[in-house]
Amino acid sequence: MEILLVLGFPLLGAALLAMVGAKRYAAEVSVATSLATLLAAALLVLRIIRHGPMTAWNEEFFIDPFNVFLVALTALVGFTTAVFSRPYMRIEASHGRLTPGRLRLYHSMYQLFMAAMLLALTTNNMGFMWVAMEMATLSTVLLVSLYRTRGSIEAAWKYFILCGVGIALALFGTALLYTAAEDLLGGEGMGALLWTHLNAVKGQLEPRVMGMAFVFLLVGYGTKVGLAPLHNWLPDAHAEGPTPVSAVLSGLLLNVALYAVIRCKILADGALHSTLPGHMLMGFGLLSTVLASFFLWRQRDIKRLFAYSSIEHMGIITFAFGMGGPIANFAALLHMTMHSLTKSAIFFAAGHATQLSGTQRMDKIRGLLTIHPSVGWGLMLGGLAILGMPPFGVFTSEYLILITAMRDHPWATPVLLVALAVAFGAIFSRLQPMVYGDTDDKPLPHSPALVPVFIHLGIVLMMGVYIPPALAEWYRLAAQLIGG
Amino acid sequence: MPPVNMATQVVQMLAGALLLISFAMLAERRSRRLLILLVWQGVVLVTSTVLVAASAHLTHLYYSAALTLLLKVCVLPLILFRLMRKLGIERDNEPLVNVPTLMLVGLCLVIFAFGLAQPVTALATTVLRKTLGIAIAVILLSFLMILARRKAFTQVIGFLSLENGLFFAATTTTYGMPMVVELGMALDLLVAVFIFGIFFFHIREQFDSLDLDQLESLKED
Amino acid sequence: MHVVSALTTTTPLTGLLVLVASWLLIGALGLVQPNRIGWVARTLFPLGALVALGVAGMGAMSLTPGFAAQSSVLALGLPDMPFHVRLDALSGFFLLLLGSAGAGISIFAAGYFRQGEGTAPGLLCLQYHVFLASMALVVLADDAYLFMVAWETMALSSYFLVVTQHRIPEIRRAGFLYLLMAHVGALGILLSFGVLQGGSWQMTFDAMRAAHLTPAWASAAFVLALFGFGAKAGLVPLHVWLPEAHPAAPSPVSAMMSGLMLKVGVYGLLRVSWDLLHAGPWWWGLLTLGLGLGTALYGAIFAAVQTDMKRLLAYSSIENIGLIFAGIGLALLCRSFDMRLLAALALAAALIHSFNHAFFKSLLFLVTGSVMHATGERSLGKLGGLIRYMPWVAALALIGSLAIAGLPPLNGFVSEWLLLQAFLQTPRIPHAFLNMIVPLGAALVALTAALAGYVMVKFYGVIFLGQPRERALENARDAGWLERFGLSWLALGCVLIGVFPQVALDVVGRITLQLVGTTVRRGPSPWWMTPITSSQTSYSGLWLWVGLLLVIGATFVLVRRIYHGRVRRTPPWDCGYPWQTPRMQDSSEGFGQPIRHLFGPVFRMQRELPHPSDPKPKYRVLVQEHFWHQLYLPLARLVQRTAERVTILQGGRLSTYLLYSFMTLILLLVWVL
Amino acid sequence: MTAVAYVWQVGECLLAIALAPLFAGWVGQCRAWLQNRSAPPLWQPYLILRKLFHKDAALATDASWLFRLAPYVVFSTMVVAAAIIPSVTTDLPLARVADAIALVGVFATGRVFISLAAMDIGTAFGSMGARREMMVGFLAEPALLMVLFSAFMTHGSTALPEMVEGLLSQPHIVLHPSLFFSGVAFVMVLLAENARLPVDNPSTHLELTMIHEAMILEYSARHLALLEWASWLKLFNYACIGFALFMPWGIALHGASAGLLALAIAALLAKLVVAGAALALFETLSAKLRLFRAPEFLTMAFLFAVLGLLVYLLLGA
Repeated sequence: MEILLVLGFPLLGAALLAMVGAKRYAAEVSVATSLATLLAAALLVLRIIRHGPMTAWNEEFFIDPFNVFLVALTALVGFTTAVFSRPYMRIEASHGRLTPGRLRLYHSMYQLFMAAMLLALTTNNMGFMWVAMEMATLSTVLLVSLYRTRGSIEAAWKYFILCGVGIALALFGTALLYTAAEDLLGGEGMGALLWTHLNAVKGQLEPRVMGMAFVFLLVGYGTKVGLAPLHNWLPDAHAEGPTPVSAVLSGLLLNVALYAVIRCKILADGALHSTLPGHMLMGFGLLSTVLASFFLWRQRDIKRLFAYSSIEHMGIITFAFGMGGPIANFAALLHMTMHSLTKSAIFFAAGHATQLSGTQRMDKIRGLLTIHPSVGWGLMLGGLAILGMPPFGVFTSEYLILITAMRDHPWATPVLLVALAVAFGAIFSRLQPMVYGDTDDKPLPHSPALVPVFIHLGIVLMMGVYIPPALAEWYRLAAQLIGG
Repeated sequence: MPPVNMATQVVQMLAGALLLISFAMLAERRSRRLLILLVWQGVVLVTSTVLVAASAHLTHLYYSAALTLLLKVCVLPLILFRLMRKLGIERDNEPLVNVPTLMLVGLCLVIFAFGLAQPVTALATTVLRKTLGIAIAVILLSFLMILARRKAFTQVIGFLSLENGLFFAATTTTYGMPMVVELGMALDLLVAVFIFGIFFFHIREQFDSLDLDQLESLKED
Repeated sequence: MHVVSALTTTTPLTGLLVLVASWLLIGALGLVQPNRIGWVARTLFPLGALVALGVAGMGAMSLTPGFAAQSSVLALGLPDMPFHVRLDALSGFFLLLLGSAGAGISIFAAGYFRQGEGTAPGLLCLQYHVFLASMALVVLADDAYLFMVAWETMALSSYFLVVTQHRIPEIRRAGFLYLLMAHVGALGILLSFGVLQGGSWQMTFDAMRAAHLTPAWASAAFVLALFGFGAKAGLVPLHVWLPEAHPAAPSPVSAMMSGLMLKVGVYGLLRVSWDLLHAGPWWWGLLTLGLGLGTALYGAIFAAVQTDMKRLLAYSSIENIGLIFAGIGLALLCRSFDMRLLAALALAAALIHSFNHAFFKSLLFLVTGSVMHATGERSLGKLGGLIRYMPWVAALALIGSLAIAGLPPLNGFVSEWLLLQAFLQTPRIPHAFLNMIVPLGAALVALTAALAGYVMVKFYGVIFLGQPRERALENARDAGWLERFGLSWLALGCVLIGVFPQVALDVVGRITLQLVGTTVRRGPSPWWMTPITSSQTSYSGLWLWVGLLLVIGATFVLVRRIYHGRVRRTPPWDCGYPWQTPRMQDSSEGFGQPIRHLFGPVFRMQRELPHPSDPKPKYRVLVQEHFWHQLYLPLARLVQRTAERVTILQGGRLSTYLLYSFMTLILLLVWVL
Repeated sequence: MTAVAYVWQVGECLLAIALAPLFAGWVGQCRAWLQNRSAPPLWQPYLILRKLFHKDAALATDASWLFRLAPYVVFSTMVVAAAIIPSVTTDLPLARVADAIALVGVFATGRVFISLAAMDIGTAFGSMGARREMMVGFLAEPALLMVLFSAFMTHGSTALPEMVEGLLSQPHIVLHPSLFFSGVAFVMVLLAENARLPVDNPSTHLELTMIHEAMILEYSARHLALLEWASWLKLFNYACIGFALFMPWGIALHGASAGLLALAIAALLAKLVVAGAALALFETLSAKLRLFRAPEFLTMAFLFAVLGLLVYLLLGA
């Protein structure tokens, strides 16, 4: 029931906004929809906490601690982003970068995107998961190309082709999965694609087929996670799309894609009886972290900068999942949460910063503290948080990941530390001059919405020093599910 | 080991045809002919699907065959034809690497694909699974085609032939995906092509050509 | 009053936690009215000073003989690893240091912070008290996680304080360098802890104490810790941030960073090397000793050639940290040969020197603050003669300068005396090579101490004595009463330790008892210090004071008696040169000249000598460090070049990107095959 | 510690205060003889003091309190030093207050104060002299400390009386090779610290080269008297340190009878005579160094001292 609500609200909203999206109150409608989704998600969470994992609608949907916490996270960030994009888009419009028609497209596609992600998270059917991922891709392609500038078109096209091809590979992986499972679960009906069933029999799945399937799924969904060297679409898409979209791309879509990868990894682990999938993930993770941290040094565009930092953090999370084990999984899940909260907060602040100075070039953005202190502090604190500075929660997860790495794979620790240090130098040296110093920019036409920024950072800060036991328990359950 | 009946032999023959077509697409320069080849691919796909359905007595495969016919043979090519005429792009377009090299690489890919599928086909329960190698080969070849072309339009065609390869793999190796899923996939594909269409216009109005060499401004330096 | 009694009834540990919390609360209250100076400065900072006194008191309680270490677990932190806190003699000592020196600094700050200097006062108040609280938490922490959190919070809050005047690019640069180095150091510490827990995946210090490491791993942990804490304490060559960051900050903050934060670094090293690690090979000690002595000499040499008064003090901090590390190294060395008494002596020297440095360095940094407020000048080339306009500050600064120069009978001398005594015992080390090399360390210590004297004469003389080098200096006014009070508090500390060194030695004895298992020999009475045997060595600050004052008094009286006391005021004679200008005085560069001449190769100098036939001759000399140009810049260039290589991956061509994913697919498929 | 000891303690101080000018006068006289000048009377320094104490003090207009305080401090430091050094007897209660290290510290205190006072007026020469004095000091101080250390190594105590007793208690004279190095170093330090040739020349006011005189240029009358007295005391103290370390014979030990003490005084006088003559001879023979050479001279001294220490550590003797 709750699932229906969770999926229904955004779909309805998308349909509604497709009609009224151009009206003045469209943004409020969007916010209301997201709020409703959030409440539904909260209900769902309550139900899971009370009754434990559940399947619904003849097993087409499956909710366990792992995905329900992602559902909650997605709904939350979706809501705050909607809140943020209300004034942001208004300012964009008053800067004359958007027409009402585009706004309509934006609002409806935004809701559709949310629906797609929630579907991908909640479904139990690997096929549907694929469908949902494709849906998310399509909707975001339209969002990225919203401004219709050369840059945005190019970015969207690259995004479309790379992720489209990737997704296609994932589909083939799914087909192989089906092949492997068919003999055990019977081709007729749906059984062979239901994750729960697959998970039940994963031990007997044909290893070679599963290995191949996992490779295709990993490359397919990994493209959307932004794992190097499949990441090339990510910075362009983040930099050229409207900022709220960058926020949800970084904050949510990457998580969802990673979620898909992990679901597949669980199966592959069971089938292959080897650490192969884990090692693949660790390899991707390390490569992404290191490459991204060096990419950071050459950035001039603020949104590109933080896009690369997303790649870096996705790399860290992937590495952690690759290591597996209760602590590493716990840390990875925690890091997912922390990263999406922090990164979206940063993008909110960065978005307003670009509006203040009228450009995304970092050497043009100056003196945020003097012209608009809250934007400045938001950016500074967010930046420090994402760099893993205590007492922010990102440090917590990085700390756990590092000590686990030290125990299980000592050789990897120095690599990670070097990457972290390089990233620190790169981002912080860019951050400081933007926040400090003097400026002659003019204040914004509408007052910016920085409440979301500080809500996110507040949560991150709290998680740094105190993780509520319920939440911790929840993470622990999810970590157990992932196992490895 | 079920007896190798007529249908399966035909299916395997069709699989060969599919492979042939994808090689042809790899070599083909003219967008128009590419499109025709794509249609042929669709036709082969449909027939093979029907045959599989007939041999395995699976009703839902008939539906999916119908769906394929509708989508891959009629609707999509139609859209693409109209787009092509609107945008006036029948001109030649040279691949990034010259054709013989492409052929060579393609050959290696086929060998690789067969090698890859070999263990699976070895313990295949249905004869049809033997075609898995070919399916993989088709997929890799279309991938190669996508990355070897420099026109947006051809990339789309490559993308579609990739989809065909996937579909072929799905039908032959597993008697098709569950119906609902296939519907979803079909829907996605349709939307995708629509969006492609939209994009062609955007690209053209921004870059006044569909040449992908234009789309190289976003990069690190 | 009631609160105080409540605190005293509770155990020191809980009391401390309450006090730390109230620091945070005070900081938060600053945001209530961020711009009302009356509220923030005149009300909150004095409150913070009171809390600091409380902290000092609790720390002192933990140093009383009957005290057993207390520990407790907080309801905060990670689910599996909640925050552990522990109060033992070592942490108590550093809390005492933190509180007693911090109180003085806070009182001074109450009078110092004014309106409209960069960050709003309320925000400053928040950062300031968070800084204090985090330092206290670092000292109290009993598990790696809390330690790291507090440690980085300390770095972060101090960073924000450093960049208070963020409109000045140099200050931003300094802040960046500071936070970067702090972060890198923290990574080192994190690694060290990771090694220390040695297989038991408990990150509490108890588990680390229990863990048994193979020698190789233990050494790895030690070196990592030395790296991390050395980076924070300013050990050469990890010191580069220090001369940039300390001058950049407002003076009370410089005082806290130099006087207190560096000591927290020292605490960290002590905690790891003495408490968490068991006795290690002798080269640990030799390494630390060598680095310490090198750092001390290096800092002293560079301090002597500085022309900015705060930079000079920063380098002098490096020097003192070097001496402290030398003491620790010597103690480690002796521990590895199980020479308890000697280890205790060296350790005591290091600890007392930390305490002294906290007092006189804070005092001097605060003095520079008053001077800057009165004159707006930082460059030694533009100061002079302030003793006439700021008598109070001048007098207190004199005490600080004499103390830091290590002159009897002040406190600086006490610790250096102990350190030298420790070195004198080293020939008894049972190691054919070490017992020849280590005693020579005494020579370096002596040289450093003498150089410190040189530096301090330069510092005090150029700022307070002679003729004002700028007209504007003549309307400089003395500091306000709050500032004077703060300064006097610290000066008093310097004098008292100088008078009753044995008391300090007793206090430190609690720690040596905990870490080494023995204490140095107690003197016959509180005013006699005889650490080894009464026949060999003895020193009595009190009697030296009495003797000196007695003789001065007697001389004064006698001279008065036989002398008629007529005094004439005349212009200075100066060998009869007719006219004198302030520019004819010896400048700070002039004071640097002999050092530059003597230690030429140490510096990287750029000189502009005036041409003989130059109508308006100009002399300029720029002294830089080799480390910067030969270690750090190449490192940065390496990263830069790697980045350039990497960015080729993002070439902008779609086909290439597709090729990447294609190749990845193929490779992975080959892998699973 | 008997009351007698305290009496002798005070007595030794007074003796030092009294004898110091005489020693300076003796050195001056020897120099004059050696340089074929007609010598000033032996008690010339007393006359100088008397003269100075009768003059009116001329203070520079903006001399601060530090300027007026410094002479007293400097003088007192030298007196305290004299109280610590066992020149006549080793039975000194105050010697336990401050050992050899503290002694060096006390000297340093005096130096710092006189340098600060020199900078106070803000004349060109004053500050120049102060800088030079500190330059000499920061090299001479550790050298002296090293000398004392190698003595400590040989005698096992940093308290001077203990050293002396250690040295005297040995039945027969032991030759410590390390002490030779230390001795050379000590002489060099003595020359440098007391503004003697070849580092400085006490008897000129040649502006560009002077060190000590440059610092006290602005002083007059009683302040100058105290400073001069202090400098003579310093020389005396150094001489006594030298005796204590290298030729302690004759110094009375604990509980020595009055006769022995008288003998000790006689011995001290004899040593002073010899030392003064030697000093004068050395000064006459050596030429003034260029100021830039002074640091090298002192570095030599420092290295010699360290060498002495090293030699002791190597040979254990």
